[in-house]
Amino acid sequence: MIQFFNVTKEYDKGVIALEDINLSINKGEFVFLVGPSGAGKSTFNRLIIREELPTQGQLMYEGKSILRMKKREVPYFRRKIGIVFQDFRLLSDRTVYENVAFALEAMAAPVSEVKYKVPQVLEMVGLDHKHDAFPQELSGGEQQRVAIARAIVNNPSLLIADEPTGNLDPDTSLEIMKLLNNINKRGTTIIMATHDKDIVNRMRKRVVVLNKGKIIRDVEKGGYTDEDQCHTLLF
Amino acid sequence: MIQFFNVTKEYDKGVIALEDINLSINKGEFVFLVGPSGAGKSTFNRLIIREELPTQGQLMYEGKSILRMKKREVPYFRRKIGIVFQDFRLLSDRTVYENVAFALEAMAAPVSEVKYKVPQVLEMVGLDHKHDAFPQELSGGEQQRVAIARAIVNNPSLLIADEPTGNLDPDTSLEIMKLLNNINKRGTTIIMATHDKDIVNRMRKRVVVLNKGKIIRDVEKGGYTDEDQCHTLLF
Amino acid sequence: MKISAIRYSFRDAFRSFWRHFGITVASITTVAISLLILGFTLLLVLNSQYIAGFMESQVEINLFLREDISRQDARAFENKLTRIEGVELVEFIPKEDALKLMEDSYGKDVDITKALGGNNPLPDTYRVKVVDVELVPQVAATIEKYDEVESLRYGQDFVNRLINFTNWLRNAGLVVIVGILFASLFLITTTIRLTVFARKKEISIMKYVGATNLFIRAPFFLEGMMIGLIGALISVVILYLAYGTVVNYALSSVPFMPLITDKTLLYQIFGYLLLGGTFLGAMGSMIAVRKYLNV
Amino acid sequence: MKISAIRYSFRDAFRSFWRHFGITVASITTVAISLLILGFTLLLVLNSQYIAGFMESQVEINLFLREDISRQDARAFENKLTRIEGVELVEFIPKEDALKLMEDSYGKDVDITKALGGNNPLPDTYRVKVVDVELVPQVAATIEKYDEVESLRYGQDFVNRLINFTNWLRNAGLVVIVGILFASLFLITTTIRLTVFARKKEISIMKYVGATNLFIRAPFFLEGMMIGLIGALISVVILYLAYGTVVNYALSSVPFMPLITDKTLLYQIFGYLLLGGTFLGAMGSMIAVRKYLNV
Ligand SMILES: Nc1ncnc2c1ncn2[C@@H]1O[C@H](COP(=O)(O)OP(=O)(O)OP(=O)(O)O)[C@@H](O)[C@H]1O
Ligand SMILES: Nc1ncnc2c1ncn2[C@@H]1O[C@H](COP(=O)(O)OP(=O)(O)OP(=O)(O)O)[C@@H](O)[C@H]1O
Ligand SMILES: [Mg+2]
Ligand SMILES: [Mg+2]
Repeated sequence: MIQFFNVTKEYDKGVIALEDINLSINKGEFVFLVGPSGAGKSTFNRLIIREELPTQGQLMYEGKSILRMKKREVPYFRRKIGIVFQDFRLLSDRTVYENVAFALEAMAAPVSEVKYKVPQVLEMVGLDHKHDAFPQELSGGEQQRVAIARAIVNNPSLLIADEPTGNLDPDTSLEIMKLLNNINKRGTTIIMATHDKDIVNRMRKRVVVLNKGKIIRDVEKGGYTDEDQCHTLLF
Repeated sequence: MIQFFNVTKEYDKGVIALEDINLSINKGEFVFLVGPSGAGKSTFNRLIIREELPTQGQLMYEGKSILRMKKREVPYFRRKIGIVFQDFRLLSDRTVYENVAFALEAMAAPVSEVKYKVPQVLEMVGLDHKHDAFPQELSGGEQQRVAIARAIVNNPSLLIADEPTGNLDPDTSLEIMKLLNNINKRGTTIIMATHDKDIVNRMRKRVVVLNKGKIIRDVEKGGYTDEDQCHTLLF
Repeated sequence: MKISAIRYSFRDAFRSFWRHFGITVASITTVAISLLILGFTLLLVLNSQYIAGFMESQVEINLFLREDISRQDARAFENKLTRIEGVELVEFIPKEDALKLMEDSYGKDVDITKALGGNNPLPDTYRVKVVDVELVPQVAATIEKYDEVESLRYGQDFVNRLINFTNWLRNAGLVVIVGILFASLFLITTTIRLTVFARKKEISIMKYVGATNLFIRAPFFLEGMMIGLIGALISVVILYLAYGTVVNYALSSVPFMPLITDKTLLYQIFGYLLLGGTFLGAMGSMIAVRKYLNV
Repeated sequence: MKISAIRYSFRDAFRSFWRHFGITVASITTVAISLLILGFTLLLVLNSQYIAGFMESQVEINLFLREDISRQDARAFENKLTRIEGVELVEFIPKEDALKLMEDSYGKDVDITKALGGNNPLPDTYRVKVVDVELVPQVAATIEKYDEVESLRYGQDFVNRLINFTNWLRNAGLVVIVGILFASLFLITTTIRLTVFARKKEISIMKYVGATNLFIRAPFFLEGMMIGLIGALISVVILYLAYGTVVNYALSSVPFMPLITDKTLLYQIFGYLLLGGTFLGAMGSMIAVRKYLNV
């Protein structure tokens, strides 16, 4: 589904965030992206959704080049992808309900679908009682869950989640991981950047480890570190 | 140092974020504030720095009422407190260096002190190479560390850290916790809201557990949950 | 665009209109003030040119007939005069009336008629009005060639001055209007740009979530239109009331002052202001949004 | 404030001036345009009142002496006239000159002198100028009582109209200036408010980090001052060049038009504009910031 060919991303001030990345992600996979702070995880995600363009290399989505995509095709492309941004990016002048509904409205979904689906996903993330609140009136974890709800509401074929449990307590994190796992089972490809050792070790999915912009490890059913690799299901 | 007397905080739309909180934190303590998403941890912190006023009850800092503080005293009061906000709150039009320097400049520190201290704390959090970057040019974890640097640069007597490791990988988190521990040892009281089970269990400090606005547990040398209480130093 | 998207656009435009109410009020007021200044300048310039035109229309050629022309011939001469190209109106003043007029100008106590002992040294006179003041010298030259004419006088100096002045006024008016037009254009679009600027993060988020440019712009377009239209309406209402007051006051205290009271022209100006305001509001916010769409 | 804080304020004002360059340019231009409109209106109103004053100063009383007054007594009468309160200038026109003037007005070909056979029915005349047009009727009444006076004339109608018109012009000018003053005040402060609005998050963050209100406001004050001053400077320079051009053009093509060329007055206006712009910029941003300080 996604292929990176010798992708390098250098930001303005000569910061090399990703260097010569080669990687292929298949349809239906669940990939954990881990690595220290500043390793390039978010940059990796940004390249896929065309928030940034790579300095070098080629990037394919379902066999088509993301780089050579026409500008007016980008929105339609992004609609197939659900994105949980590390900094949430909620619309501050809209309520929780409106934020989630927006993802559907933007793709011209009929009103009936909006009315049916939005409360449903809000319940999934445990926020049905907050639908009239504005983002500034939510706790950090609540905002994060709104971002998750918005990303999954339109049944994307790819879900990119950048640190989606960073502001959640372990129990809620577990709920969210169950949710993502279900979505994955229904066929959605998931790329999740995370620092949560427990989650990675518990889920036993493909783990891609980035460090200073390079892939230093890429294992199926992996753990957060090499040692975690050995024990199976500590918990 | 800090006393909560029957403190209740109700937000605009009838949301009760904290209910009848009674708590005392002594000088030099290290307190973990844990609890599920939306439990009231950030609200607890906001009340201390007078970002919000409680609906009921009394709040004391070093024997003086925070509520009856005059408006023009608030900035001087806040200078004694270092704050790591859950949403970072960096100044987007200033570089990393300028953001950290601002905390010192605001208290009219001499230029020589600014020039000496800012690089020092930036090195402590591992960001000496990023001092000319703007917040938008940083990764999530890097932004978080800038927020930490700004909070500790003026040697506050109280440090409030709201989820300061949510965007950091375990290794960097550990570094930061060592740093906070050192600061605590030098006499700074620390209140840290966190979801990081490992950290709480490893540090064995006082743990206050909030749930739905109420304190449901308050133990010295505690663990993240009741069970964690029993085992000592799992790792 | 699908029906649901159009419905969304309207809903969203209204929502943002009310949710950013402070900003909405600020931009509406800016639009109103800018258009008020523009409309006011337009009316001022148009009126001053109307007055200039009036002054020009007052210019007349005084034409003195030879003494030996009989009263009959004198009256017959009128036909010749009216046939000259550019002549608009011709008025005959017999020498008796001319003497009377002169005497009046010295006050009732100076009795020139008596002093003259029944003699009247003044000639029969024609007052000739010309359609366009610029034609006066030319018409005068034509008239002077007629045998019946002893001499004529039209205040060459004054006419030249007047032509200079009114031409100057027309040019200055044009420059002023163009200047104010651009100024109000800039003020309106800048304000709208600044209000959009405050929402630039929101715009980029929408784009990341998969909204098309059209979908994002449509509500801004509608909101800009509403702001422009309401601002323009306010300016038109104020202008209408103010102009009415000014004209009434002027006509009562300075009744001789020629002012435009032609409603059609006023309504035309108001129409342009409404159209311009709406257009600028809509376009201004559309263009401002574009800057933040490129993500 | 400590020295370090003052130094910080200046550094920060400049930093923000350059870092939000788009916004800085937009607000400077708005200030410049608003003050340009204000200055332009001021000059327009002042000039139109100057012209009105000039027209008023042209009013004169024509005073005809009794026929039996000797030339010597006539000349002696001048002293009495000049002593009347309100009289500014007195000019004697002997009856011969009066006849000559009248004759000239009929063109060189009408020989009234000959027709009169050496007789002159016209009286000796005084032209009296009055310091203030409003005093004309009163002065005329005083003069009329003198024995030497046969009759007088000052175009009662015209003077009344003129007084009405110039009064109207003065009132209208005042209303316009006050209106434009408020409009430019609003435009400038709104723009500055909107630019501060875009930084409201930054302001609250500063407050949370322990900055005093004064410390946060000082750079905004300085930056607003810079924006106001630069905008005002631009408007003054444009105004200076434009007014010079207009006056030159007017004086060359409409040389008789009385226009203000008094540099002192111009410089005074420019001074006010500079002061006003700087003040509005500084105050506008100070006040705008205050709204977001209360955290
Ligand atoms: N817009 C930008 N301009 C310049 N440098 C940038 C920009 N965005 C990111 N960087 C740099 O690129 C590197 C990789 O950043 P990225 O956000 O991809 O890291 P990350 O793996 O997501 O880190 P974290 O876990 O802290 O979120 C970092 O060093 C960061 O400072
Ligand atoms: N400004 C506000 N207006 C209304 N309700 C608010 C506001 N801020 C917070 N709340 C509500 O108060 C409750 C407590 O919020 P708080 O931010 O204190 O939670 P928290 O413990 O910090 O959660 P998290 O771990 O997710 O950050 C939540 O239900 C939240 O929705
Ligand atoms: Mg990241
Ligand atoms: Mg919180």
